[in-house]
Amino acid sequence: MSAYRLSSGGLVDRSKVLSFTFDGRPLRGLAGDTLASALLANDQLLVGRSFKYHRPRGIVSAGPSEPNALVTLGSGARSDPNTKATVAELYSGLTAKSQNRWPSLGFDVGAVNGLLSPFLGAGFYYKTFMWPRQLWEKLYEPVIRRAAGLGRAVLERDPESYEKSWAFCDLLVVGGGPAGLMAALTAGRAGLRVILADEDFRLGGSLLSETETIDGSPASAFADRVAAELRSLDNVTLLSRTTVFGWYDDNVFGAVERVQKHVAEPSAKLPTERVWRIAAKRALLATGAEERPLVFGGNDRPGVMMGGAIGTYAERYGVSAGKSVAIFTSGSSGYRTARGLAARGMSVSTIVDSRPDAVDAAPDGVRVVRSGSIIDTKGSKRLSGIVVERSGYEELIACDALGMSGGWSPVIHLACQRGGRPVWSEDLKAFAAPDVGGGLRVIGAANGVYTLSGCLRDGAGKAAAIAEELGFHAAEAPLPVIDAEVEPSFAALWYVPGAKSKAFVDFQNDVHAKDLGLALREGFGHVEHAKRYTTSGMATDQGKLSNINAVGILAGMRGVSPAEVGTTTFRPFYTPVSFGALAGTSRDTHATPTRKSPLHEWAKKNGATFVDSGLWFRSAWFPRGGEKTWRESVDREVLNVRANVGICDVSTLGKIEVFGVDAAEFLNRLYCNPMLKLPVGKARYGLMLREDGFVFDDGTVSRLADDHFFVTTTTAMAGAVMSHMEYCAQALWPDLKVRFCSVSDQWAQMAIAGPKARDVLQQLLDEDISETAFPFLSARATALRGGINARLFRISFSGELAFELAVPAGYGEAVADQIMEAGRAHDICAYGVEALNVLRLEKGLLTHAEFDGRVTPDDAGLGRMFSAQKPDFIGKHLSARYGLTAADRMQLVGLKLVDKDKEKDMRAGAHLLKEGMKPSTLNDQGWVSSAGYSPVLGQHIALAFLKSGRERYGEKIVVWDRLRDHEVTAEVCDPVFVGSENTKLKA
Amino acid sequence: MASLITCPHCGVRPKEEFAIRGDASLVRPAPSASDEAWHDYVYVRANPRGRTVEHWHHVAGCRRFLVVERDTVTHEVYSVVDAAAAVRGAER
Amino acid sequence: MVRDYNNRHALDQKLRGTPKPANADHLEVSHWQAIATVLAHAGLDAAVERALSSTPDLSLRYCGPGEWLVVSHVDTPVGLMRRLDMLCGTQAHVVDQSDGRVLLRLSGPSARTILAKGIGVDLHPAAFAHGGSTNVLCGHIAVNLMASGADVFELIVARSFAESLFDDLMAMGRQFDISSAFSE
Amino acid sequence: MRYSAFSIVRNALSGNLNWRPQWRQPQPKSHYDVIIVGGGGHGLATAYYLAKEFGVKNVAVLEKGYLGSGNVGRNTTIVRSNYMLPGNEPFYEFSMKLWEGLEQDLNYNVMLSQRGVIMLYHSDGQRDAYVRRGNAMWMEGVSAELIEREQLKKMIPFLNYDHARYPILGGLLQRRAGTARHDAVAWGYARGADQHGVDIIEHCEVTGIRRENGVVTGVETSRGFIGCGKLALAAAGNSSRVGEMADLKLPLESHVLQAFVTEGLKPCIDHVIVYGGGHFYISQSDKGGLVFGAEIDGYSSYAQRGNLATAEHVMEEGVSMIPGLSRVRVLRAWGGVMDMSMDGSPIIDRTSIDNLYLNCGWCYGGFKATPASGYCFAHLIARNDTHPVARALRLDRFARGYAVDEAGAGPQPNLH
Repeated sequence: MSAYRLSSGGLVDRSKVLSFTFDGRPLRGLAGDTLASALLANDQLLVGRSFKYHRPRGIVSAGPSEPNALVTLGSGARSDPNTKATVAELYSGLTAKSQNRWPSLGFDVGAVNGLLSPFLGAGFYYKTFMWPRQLWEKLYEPVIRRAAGLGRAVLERDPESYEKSWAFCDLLVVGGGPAGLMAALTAGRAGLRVILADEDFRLGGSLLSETETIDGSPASAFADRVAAELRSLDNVTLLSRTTVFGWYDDNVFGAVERVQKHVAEPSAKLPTERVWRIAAKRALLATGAEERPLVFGGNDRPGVMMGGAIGTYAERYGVSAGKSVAIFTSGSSGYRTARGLAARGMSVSTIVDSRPDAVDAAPDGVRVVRSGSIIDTKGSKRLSGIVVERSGYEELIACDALGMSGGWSPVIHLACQRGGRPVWSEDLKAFAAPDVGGGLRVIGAANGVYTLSGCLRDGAGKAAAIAEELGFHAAEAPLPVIDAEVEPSFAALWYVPGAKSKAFVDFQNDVHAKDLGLALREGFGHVEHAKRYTTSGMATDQGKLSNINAVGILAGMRGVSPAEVGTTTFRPFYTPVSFGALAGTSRDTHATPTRKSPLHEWAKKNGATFVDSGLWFRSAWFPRGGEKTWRESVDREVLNVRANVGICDVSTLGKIEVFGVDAAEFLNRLYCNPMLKLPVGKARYGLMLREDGFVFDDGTVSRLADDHFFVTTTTAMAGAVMSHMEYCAQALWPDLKVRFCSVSDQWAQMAIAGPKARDVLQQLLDEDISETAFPFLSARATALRGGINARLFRISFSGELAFELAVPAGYGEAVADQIMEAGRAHDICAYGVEALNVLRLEKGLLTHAEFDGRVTPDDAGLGRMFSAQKPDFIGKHLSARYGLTAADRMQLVGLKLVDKDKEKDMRAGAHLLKEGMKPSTLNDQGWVSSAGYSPVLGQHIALAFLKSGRERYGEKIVVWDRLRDHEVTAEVCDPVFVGSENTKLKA
Repeated sequence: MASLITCPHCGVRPKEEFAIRGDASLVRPAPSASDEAWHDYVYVRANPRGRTVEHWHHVAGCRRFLVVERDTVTHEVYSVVDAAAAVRGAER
Repeated sequence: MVRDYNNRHALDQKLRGTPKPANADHLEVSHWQAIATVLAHAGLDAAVERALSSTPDLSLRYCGPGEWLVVSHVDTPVGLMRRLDMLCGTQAHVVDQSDGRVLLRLSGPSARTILAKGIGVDLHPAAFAHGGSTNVLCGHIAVNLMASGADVFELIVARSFAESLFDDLMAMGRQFDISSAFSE
Repeated sequence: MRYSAFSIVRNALSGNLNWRPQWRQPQPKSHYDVIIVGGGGHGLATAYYLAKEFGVKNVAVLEKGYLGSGNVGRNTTIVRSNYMLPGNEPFYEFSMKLWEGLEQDLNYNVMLSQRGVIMLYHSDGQRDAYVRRGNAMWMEGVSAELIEREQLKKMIPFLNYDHARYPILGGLLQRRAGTARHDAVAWGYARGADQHGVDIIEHCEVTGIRRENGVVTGVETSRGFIGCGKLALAAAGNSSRVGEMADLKLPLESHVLQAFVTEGLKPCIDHVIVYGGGHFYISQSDKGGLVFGAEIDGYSSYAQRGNLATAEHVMEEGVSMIPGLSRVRVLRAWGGVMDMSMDGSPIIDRTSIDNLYLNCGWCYGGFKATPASGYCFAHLIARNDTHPVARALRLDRFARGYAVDEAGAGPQPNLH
């Protein structure tokens, strides 16, 4: 055993030795150690450097409030920077590295900042580095940035996995110390569904470092007994290694469970961390109390620790923090710590008590200095002595560890995360939890109850009351018997006067008492201003140790009570939570769900290249042998559709069945064009507006029966349109008898387009689909030969003779295969969305590239669809506003390149300028929405929005793409490039 | 609110099952109403600090629009009713 | 041309191949069943529900007011539509969803723990009773969930999401060595 | 007291005891020429420019809490002028230019860091939309670059190029854009305004607006009545409440937007990166924390706190864009209450009351707009005339049909 490991005691397993490294040095610890306790046992007290002055810093605490002992665990893609050694569970093979030092922890060049500290006071950077201006970016900021941060994030792909889970319970108990355990036991026995969450890897909280006995045996044995009983209850869930990090509306709590952070080789079956969202009918906060550090000269010297932490290291881990310990206290807790250490055989030399009239009993042989102050400390990388001042006399007392105890603050963070402000309690000399209603109650030390028996009673009592409220009955059970205990008391001591060196308030951010003075002098006396100006409380520990002292010091300087100063706001997260845990499984290709068309496999076997379209994959083009670029494939597909026939998967379009006696009336109010008199068996193109008059979506409406319509939407807007219809039907016109059902997934739908489309399709159907029997815009249910139910529509998005055929999704692939087979003699080809885009572009048909949410029907050249005759429809009234009808609005036009050189192109996103005009926002004439090469026309064409565009056909205009240094001249033309306007929607 | 909403049709549900549409106190004007009435309906919001009614769409549940009456400061929910029922109630 | 059309299941790619033994926690994908949406006419919710729930071989899944998914393991899709039309054709609109929905059955001692990783609804038997059903979000995907047995849950999902949901469920169950297969 | 390296050295040598308050704590006077309601970035900037540029020096800024306690103290500190619409771009570019001279102008280092803002695109359609935006920027003389995938890989190697749900194809970069230290902006303007004689009155809540014969005569406050010649509202987040005191009905909803910061890290992210596969933006502060945010929570709220579901969604997007963020720990989440307007753009205008002026509706854009908002508002107040770059941002644009809808989402505030 090492020099600092006590020869006996502690809840560590002395038979299980664990090897680990710190800064490359091989060390050994024991099962049950934290990294911090193992480091202390190995005489590795110095673990880090502070943020600003790079001062050597040692372990201060034994828990999550640790400001100093931050290390990087692991390496490469498994690095965890800024890990608190005080909560990191030791495992065999752990590697830890110190941070924020160069070249080494022992010798850190950055420590020179300490010498410059008079110039680096709070907020100094706001006052300088302004001249010359150029130097900020080039010199000052890079230097400041290099000094930033503590640990290093490698930003490599994390090989581990994460997950989330929901949990519901009657009672959530946060914290597994005496109060929490007793509460969980009481509620568990009464039959409540209980969840007990505790951040430690061993249940028991303060019981694990308690020197008192319960029912005659060690407190830790009591904890083990309760934990065992809780484990045996089906209605109780124990979540250890689980930190409740946030309290949200409706009594929902966020918690993170470190499932595998304590193993060297994580199992692939388990997540590394799991985030729990716990919906609790009631919750009890049993998070204990935090001992306060004292603010005195040299209080950051390694070896100066929280008194309770020294006790915990001795009692729980069997580690001695020093060979000769001194205590600096403002209350009885320091004496208690001293008694515990002495009982463990450690040498306690002196108790310095700030109070003049304390009556607490010191262990035998320990000197007590009453009315004493520590004004400085000695030593370099470890404490060697303290300078004690009493009645004007100074004395140097040798010691290598100092425990400080400035009283206690209840840990009430969670209770204050939903807007409740902490309440100053003169009794507790601390901020206590506000009354936040019945959902969350505070018990034990978090409630200001500082005796063990009091904590047990508080936990049992409040849990029993909750059981009654929820209709359960908690049987009276005798409370465990504790040996005689004293109610702790202390005097508030925010700042120890007479400091001969820096007296730190916030250790990690290097904020010392004088910084707060400076802040106050400069007008930053409000607690929020002081925090922001000095950065006190903004470090990774969020001021768990420092905030209360900062408040006290500000109060003292301002001559008011801490109540008047108040606190800064408590916000999630109680302790930092990894991105990975909060993201869970949603990452990489699983970031969102993926939707696949029923024709996905069909497209795949036909060689499709896929492209994302929202959640969907859509086939983009179908390359064939010898085609080197996507353009070659797309050109071929387009020409083949125009000359022969093609088949395209359009299953991703939204498909909605609309039923009801008022269905026609409903759709008539929904679309801007008339729908009331659409005949059964007919389809119509429809345009839907938002209430502000701009185009919302377009699609087709087919009437299958008097009271039954079939509506299609664009792929992108399918969900939004369905929601919009539901809104209109439920919230606007609930008296209309209309119902909807999305059948987007039920039907595989394919477009068969091209002059030979009918010849191909007729082979699959007995029904006559000739021009007379099934003219343009016909729509009806039919059946394929072989008996498959189908729906057939004579609609076109390509300007060619075209049908859309829908069959039940499972049959999609087989039917598409048959169409390909039937079409072979007609040179059928599969075409994708790229060819579809060119085909529609040649016809001046629009998509979301045009309908960008700022376009009116008239802008898009569809003004004739706007039915002024209809009494009312969504978007009608506000369409009449001046701005939507002004003559200088941008209108859809076509653009043809003046220079028909095949190599020259236009690109979407370019803007338009009059020839000879200088580019400026004022001179901006419009923009190109879609562009492509038309293999039919043998040139590049584009759709654009141009100011008063329809009056400007024939005008030459500059297509200006400064972003890509590309500029060509085009002629403004009708947007229908192939065929004429009146054939736009016809076959 | 913001964590759980009790849907009158589906029971207690997490926030992510819902899409929020906005102020539920507005009444769509008659077609013949004034420009100002239409402007106010589409563009003006009372935006109260305190009690408010808002349309929440239970997208991943029953797909009903709900009127959620709640407090914009405390986030306390006072009631959740079906939107159609709320309209009919208001008409009566 | 004589047609013989194969119906391809949405999870064909995932599940085709040699069968593997079913573990304690098992995800079974139903290969054949008929599913329809039933939308009651205004005011007839109760009548429709009565008509449907009293019919043998039909399993009713609640979606929302006056809306159910009806599952039949004995009817063909066309047969189910015919039956429903007879049962409630004058009281409700009926829509075939047999090809548009995929039914997955999760069973085993850890079924609740697995589902809790994606579903924000209390699945404790006291809160979500045997026979209960509802639309719910599982991860990012909307599904209809039914407690169809003591430790058995059925999920009905839109076909296009089926692969994603399947992958999610398998990931959620990996801790318990979940297995998967088409039902016989 | 002028700030400089020299002043720091001189003060250090005298124990840093001679620094003076950066702004006074005056008692309110009975009357001011102009009262500005709201001691956030915009209100303070307005006061500063009123006094400095427009010679209106008898000005008070009334703040109900502590100075800078609103959104200037809780945002993701991004400064940029990469807008698309002609109603927005000139305004935000005017702001960008003011930012570039702000530190010298204020004699206060607000740590403007022009590290570049890059917005990623993941599809051809998104690229086209960014090209349209980039060209709109160039029309206004603002440089923008289209960075394609291979170049982007060299520039920002740690993005999710190989496993992303939506492939990262490239980005639109504005090099002049970046970040600024948010609190310092409020303090710098406060100090500047104070030096020009403006009274900044903290902890003074406006409880009513007194009107006589159709004009405002002053405000009732928690510290008594204060008279004024002109009243200017700059209380974004609470604009509706303040407006209500003057019977103004506004096209606004208040929404909560969460932002987050991680533990301090050594420099690893050099740009402001905006994800296009969702809505997520991240940068690293000079202190080392990664500062990031995403979309609003979606419901109207005056509570400065968000919900967990949104926070989780934000993390999903972050890890999707930068897989290596997975093990970085998030330190703190906070919520700002914003005015979401009906078209996603702000409002700077007169009102139906002659001497009442309105500045609101900043949506996601408030911080970056601070200098231009202050300047244009001061221009409007002092001259009763809209500044040229703010002409599209008038209140009557909705009634007239000239919404400035950058997102194309229509009149539903939570979609902007």
